[in-house]
Amino acid sequence: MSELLLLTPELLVLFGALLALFADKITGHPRAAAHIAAPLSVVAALVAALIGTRGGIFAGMLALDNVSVFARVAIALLLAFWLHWVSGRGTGGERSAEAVALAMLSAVGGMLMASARDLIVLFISLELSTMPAYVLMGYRRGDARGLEGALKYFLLSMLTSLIMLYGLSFAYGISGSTAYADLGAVDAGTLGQLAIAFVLVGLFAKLSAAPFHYWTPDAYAGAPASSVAYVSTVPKIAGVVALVQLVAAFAGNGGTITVVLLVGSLLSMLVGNLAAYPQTDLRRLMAYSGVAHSGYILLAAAAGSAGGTAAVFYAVAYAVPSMAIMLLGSEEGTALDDLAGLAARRPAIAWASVVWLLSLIGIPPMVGFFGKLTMFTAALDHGLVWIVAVAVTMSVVSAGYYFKVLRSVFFGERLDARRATRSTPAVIAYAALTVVTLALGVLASPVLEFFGLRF
Amino acid sequence: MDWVTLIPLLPALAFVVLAPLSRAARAKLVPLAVAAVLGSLGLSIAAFLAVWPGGHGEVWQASVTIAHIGDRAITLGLALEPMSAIMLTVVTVVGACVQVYSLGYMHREDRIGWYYAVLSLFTAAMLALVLSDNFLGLFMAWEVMGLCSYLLIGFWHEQEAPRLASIKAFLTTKVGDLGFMLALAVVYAEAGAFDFATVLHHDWTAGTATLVALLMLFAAMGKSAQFPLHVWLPDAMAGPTPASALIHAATMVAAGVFLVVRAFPIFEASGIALTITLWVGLITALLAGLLAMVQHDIKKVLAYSTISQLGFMFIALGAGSSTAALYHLVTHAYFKSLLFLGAGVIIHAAHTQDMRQMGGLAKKLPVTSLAFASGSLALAGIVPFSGFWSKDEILAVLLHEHQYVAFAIALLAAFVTAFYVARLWFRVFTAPTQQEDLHEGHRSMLVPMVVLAVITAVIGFFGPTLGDFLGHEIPWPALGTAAISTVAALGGITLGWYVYGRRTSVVNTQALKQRFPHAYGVLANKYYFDLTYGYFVVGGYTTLARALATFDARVVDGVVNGVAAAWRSLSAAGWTFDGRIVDGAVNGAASAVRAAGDKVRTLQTGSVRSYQTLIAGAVVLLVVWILVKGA
Amino acid sequence: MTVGLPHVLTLAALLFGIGLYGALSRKNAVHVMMSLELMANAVNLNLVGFSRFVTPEAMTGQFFAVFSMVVSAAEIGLGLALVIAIYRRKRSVELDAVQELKG
Amino acid sequence: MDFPLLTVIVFLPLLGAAVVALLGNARAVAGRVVAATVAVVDLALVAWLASRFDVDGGMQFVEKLTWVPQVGITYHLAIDGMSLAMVALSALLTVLAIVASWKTEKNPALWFSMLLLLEVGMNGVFVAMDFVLFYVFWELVLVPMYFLIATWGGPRRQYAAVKFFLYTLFGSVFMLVGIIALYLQTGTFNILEMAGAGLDPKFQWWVFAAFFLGFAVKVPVFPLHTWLPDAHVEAPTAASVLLAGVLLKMGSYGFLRISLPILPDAAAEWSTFIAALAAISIVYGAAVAFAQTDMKKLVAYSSVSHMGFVMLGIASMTPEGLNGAVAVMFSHGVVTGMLFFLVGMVYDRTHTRMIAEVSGLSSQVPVAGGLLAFASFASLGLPGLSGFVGEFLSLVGAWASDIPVGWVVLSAIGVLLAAAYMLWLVQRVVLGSPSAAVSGIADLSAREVAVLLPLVALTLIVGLYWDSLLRFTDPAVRSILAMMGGA
Repeated sequence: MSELLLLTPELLVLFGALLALFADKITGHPRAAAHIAAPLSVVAALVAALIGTRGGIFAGMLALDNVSVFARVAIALLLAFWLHWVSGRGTGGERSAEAVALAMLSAVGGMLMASARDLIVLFISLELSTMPAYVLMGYRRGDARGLEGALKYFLLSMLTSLIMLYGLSFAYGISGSTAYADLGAVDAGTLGQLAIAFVLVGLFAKLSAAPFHYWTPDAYAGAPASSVAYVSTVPKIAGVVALVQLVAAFAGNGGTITVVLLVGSLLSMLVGNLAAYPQTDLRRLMAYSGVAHSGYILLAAAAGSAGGTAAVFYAVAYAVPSMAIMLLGSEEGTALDDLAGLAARRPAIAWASVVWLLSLIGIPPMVGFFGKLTMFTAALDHGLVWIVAVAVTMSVVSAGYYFKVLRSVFFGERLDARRATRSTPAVIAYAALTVVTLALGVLASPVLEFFGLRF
Repeated sequence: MDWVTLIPLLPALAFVVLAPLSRAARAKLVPLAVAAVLGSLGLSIAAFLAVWPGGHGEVWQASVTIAHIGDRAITLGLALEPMSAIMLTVVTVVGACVQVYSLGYMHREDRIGWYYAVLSLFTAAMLALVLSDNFLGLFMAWEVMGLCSYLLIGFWHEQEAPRLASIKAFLTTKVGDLGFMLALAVVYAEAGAFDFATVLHHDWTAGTATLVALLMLFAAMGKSAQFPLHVWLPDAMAGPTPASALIHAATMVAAGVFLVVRAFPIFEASGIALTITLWVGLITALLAGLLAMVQHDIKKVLAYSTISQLGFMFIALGAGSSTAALYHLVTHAYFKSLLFLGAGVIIHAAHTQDMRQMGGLAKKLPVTSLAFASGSLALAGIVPFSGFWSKDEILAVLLHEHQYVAFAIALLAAFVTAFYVARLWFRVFTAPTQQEDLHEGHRSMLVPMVVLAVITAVIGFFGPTLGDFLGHEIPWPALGTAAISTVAALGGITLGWYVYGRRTSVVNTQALKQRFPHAYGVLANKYYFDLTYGYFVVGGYTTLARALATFDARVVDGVVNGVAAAWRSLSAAGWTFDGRIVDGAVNGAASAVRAAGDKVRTLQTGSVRSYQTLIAGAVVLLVVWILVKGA
Repeated sequence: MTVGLPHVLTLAALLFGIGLYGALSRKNAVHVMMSLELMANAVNLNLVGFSRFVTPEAMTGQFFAVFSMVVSAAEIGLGLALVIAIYRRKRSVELDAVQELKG
Repeated sequence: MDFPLLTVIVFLPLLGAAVVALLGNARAVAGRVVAATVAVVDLALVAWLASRFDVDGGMQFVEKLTWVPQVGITYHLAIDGMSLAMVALSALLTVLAIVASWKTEKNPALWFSMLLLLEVGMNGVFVAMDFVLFYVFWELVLVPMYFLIATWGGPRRQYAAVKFFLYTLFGSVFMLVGIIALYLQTGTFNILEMAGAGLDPKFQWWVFAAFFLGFAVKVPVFPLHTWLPDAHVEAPTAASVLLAGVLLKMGSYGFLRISLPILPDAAAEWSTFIAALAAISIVYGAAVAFAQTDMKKLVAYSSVSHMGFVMLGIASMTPEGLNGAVAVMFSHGVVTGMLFFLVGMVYDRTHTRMIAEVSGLSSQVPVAGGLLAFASFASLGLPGLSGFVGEFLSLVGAWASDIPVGWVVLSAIGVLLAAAYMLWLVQRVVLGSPSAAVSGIADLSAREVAVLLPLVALTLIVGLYWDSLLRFTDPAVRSILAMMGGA
């Protein structure tokens, strides 16, 4: 029983998810689910942060080390922000309770995945965090495009997760056990390298890194922006942690892994930044931006343990502003013209969007810059000079399309300047996201100290 | 003795007071400027007397450190010693005369206040230059004078001609100033400081000495309008005549000669620089003299005459005697400014600058004629007048240095000088009158002229005393050279009388033109200098600038924008690694056409099956790569 | 000859290949899901094979296979729900009908 | 240092910007006053600091705290003579910019808060002694300048603003790579500790290349200069003044503070190349300026030419050269600031910047005409005015150094070409008879003259008594050269 207590954050979120399903019926208030779930997940995050114990639980199936705890707290917090926003704005359909429940279930999957140290637990938590996402994409009644997106997402990620499972089975076969600790030998033979390659395919698809990113643009374009806000950020953090843990586990001579990671990184950066330019819809733009950022993350992951920690930190640095932008998109409409003239109508949010976009470009003092700084330091330490040069150029290129958003927000003209309805929980969510984007950049050291992260 | 700093300070203060005021207020405060220059005159005479009795060196020196750089300090300072004492008197006397004269000449001008303000600034700068005890201070005063000459030439800036003349003057002298700036850099690199004491006592190797000397010579040629940098002085006549009298006759143009005199030890150390200076002087003296012969504008004649006389000073320097040059500088300052002031009265009376319309002014303007006569005779080099003594001294130095060829050319130049002086005199004063209402200048204009006339007549006798005052002996002219130069002068005058002065011949303006048509053409076009400069230097530079501007806007900017544009089209094209070879991986080169633009977008075909194939393709590639790697 | 690990692995690989081919070539969504299911079972076979020959005493492989079956059951249930929803909207299950989102 | 003076100087405007933004457009008048007081107080603090500044004391008012120990980043502020000159310039120009743009109607709250935010970045860059802190301020400056140009700019402001942002960002990201490479080599982000670290030349060469890209774009050096004319022409007057007055100097300051002391061998290797680029920038900038028809573009290209002298001074690596470089940086800020203010004031009255359409200012508006002539003469380097000091010392320094003579002579010709385009401007704009656009316009108001007077005074003081500036910069330059092992 005692070890189970260590999982209280996950249990809290799970309990919250089940409660949310029925809250509407019980209380009759349309957005009751979110109202209950939001504080719950904040408590979950606090508990996760406060649990001091580190080390393996459930006979090594799970482990709580600094990076995983950091990821679990981040996932819980981001979930809390999202729920706060949903409690303020709702998800546009009347089935927001289900959306809340699905998101929380996916979050539980993510939190487990972050601390998984066993292939079986990894596979199950991966599926647990992905499946609700399929439904989140297409749950809005009568929306053919949403369904289409969801189906594509389903088929493609099922295909890739099966390839990953195939790889996992070989990994188990060769090493004789499913625990990460024993996977060191897998890298030796060609069969082992094949296994690792297949596993990486699954993780690449999870992070929507090229060349396995094809589901992302279509899925995001079809789905409601609020779901995209969640799906494009929280599951990715868990994915990154799993990737980093596996890369460390498969250490071996690291030959294949590094090459695969770097090729994936290069492709993602190029495809992500190139395709984002012509986009006019925020969801597609952010989809490709996600691809580009997973390119940077793969680069960091290929740079040893320091790189891994930096990758996880950067995943959070990417997730926070992206979620904020997508939430704004769902409020104002995701075509760039819908955002036109926002600065005139809602100056506060407009200036907050400046903070988010600049953080994604990597401009100090926002968290994006700090993430990139630590990532590039680790990468350069591993001598990946040319890839860092490409990454650095790409982040300048990315400024190009992020400025397209900024330009329409500030300098676009909008005729029907309808005032959005005021909603305090939504404002709280935005404020929290902006504070994290700013604070985590400048005041990073207390956070790093608390979680004991070393670069 | 610290009151010596007041000498340049008084006119400077006048400028500081006058400049910021409104136009009307300035006009009222004009007497303040005149008072300032008279004050400086008084102090200069006192300073001169303080140094007068013996030729002993520095009487007073004060300097201030304006910068510490590394372990060296850069100082600016003033020093009173024989040479600067003499120059002080010359500048303040001529300056005072010009300022008094301008009261009358410019009184109808509503911007007279600004004229006096700039004149005061100029006088202050010239005095600072003369007193300066180091090359940097000299250079700074030198440039400020360039600014004043720009402002004065372009005084009537509403009209086109003065505007163009002023920018021409500034830029041509600026070309020379580049030489000075580089010379300063070399001096600093070599001697580590700018003040005369350290620089001149530094043991210069022949090479660096030549470099510095030539650079300084180049600067002097720019300022003293020697060939080929002389083009700006004739055009500078577009400015008010008294200003020309002060600047383009007596002081500023002499600054070039003064610089060479100051840096003479370096010139002597280099040797070659002296010969070059000599030949620059010879060429300029002769060619400018010839040009003066064919000018119809009275001020242009005087301008070319100034260039020619400065040529003589360069000859003296080239011949190795800086004292002779200084002596000629002093005498020339007086008689040339006198001639310019005279010309001012003549122009006022005849309402034109063209000599062909003048005539018979001797009777109508008695005082001016007398003063003008004194100046002309001095310029021509007729015996009692100052010009004769200093020019003779130069010829004597040439003989003493056995420069016979140079002596011959100088003599020819002297002959030509006498000729154009005579031409001017007969044309303006004795030719039949063509205008009726000629009236004498106002009293305030005549008094300074008379003063200058007297000085021109008298100063010649003080040659030797000037010599031992400066420490270099100026002997009384030997009978031989005196005779030869007088013969040359008288010859020039008789020829001038023969061509222009005889009562019988009607005033034949075309006299020279018929006799030497071709030569006249060359002279009329001023040896085509202006045309060549105008076409090649100015024209060439403007076309180059325009070409570079378009180059910058189109190519350099284009290249950069091009890269950005190419990137945008490339990015829309979506450089992709497309599994299906048939479809053809898009060529990643930056030249991807926008049609192939949104390849990535077309890649997202929307069909799940194509995505699955792409994924499967990627996995197959991965497997193949591992197997190959493994084998 | 007795059935050894290599035989099991080759069989599983063959099954996986067939499933993959099926997923790529079929037009109908349900057929694609059936081939995906085939691939899932190939993996299960693989797992059980390893469990039998590599770690006979510890049944980890078999646990893995059981969990994998549970997960793919859940996935197929969800997938079919999606396909039905699309069928209700578009009256067709062909994957080519589902091409609206692109670019 | 008990009282964190430098932190207050840097972050006071940030507080001011927040207050002004919160006051909003409704209470713009109050906002304006707050902005002005904050700027003036900041200037006063800088003046007070200058008064207590010990000239030969090297780095002073040091504030050092650990910021992110896990990665070795320290919050380290300090100031020496060179930084003090630049901070003073930035504080002064901000006050003048605020006073000059007192009457903006369009969104004044945002305008003044952007100006103050810009000042935070500018002040911060010159006092940050930790690479990451330096980089944070370096990038921070881009955001307000982007909005200043994009919101209040001319017709092509969007294009110019984005071009400005991307250009500088492109340079600065490579600088970031250089910073990280240095961190990996020396284990710290602190600039002062890195100075004289004796890194191996090959490595130094590459890091110098990365920094060169970042700084050269900002200076700007030919051929990376094409963003400047667009940015200047489209930027509103006050933004142009700060852009030309301070932002350009961050590039050259970077060379002096970072590239020279930390990478001495590479600096020696690159010096001839930089001198060549400098000479070309001088002549190229002057020639293109000569052919311009738009006053602002002419002044913009003149900046390219003047900054060429800065680079020449830096490339010489002699005491005279470096002092000359800092002198040009300071005097160019003052003089070009004056020029841009005047062009702006003329534009407010005649609504045209075309040289052909404006003439005869001196007769119609004598004060404006006179000041424009004064600024032009200072800009072309008339001795006695501050323009001459820096350019002369750079040339003297370049001559004494081992830069090939050809480039030094070419740069000297630049002085003549500067006289050419400046006089040509004065000729057509100030002199002559008043053109249609000019006749009937009113002369400068008291406020406008008040903006220009301090700049005129500074030009004269520095021009006549060089040590008023060099007293501060010479010790700083000497310590940099010492750090370079007297290379």
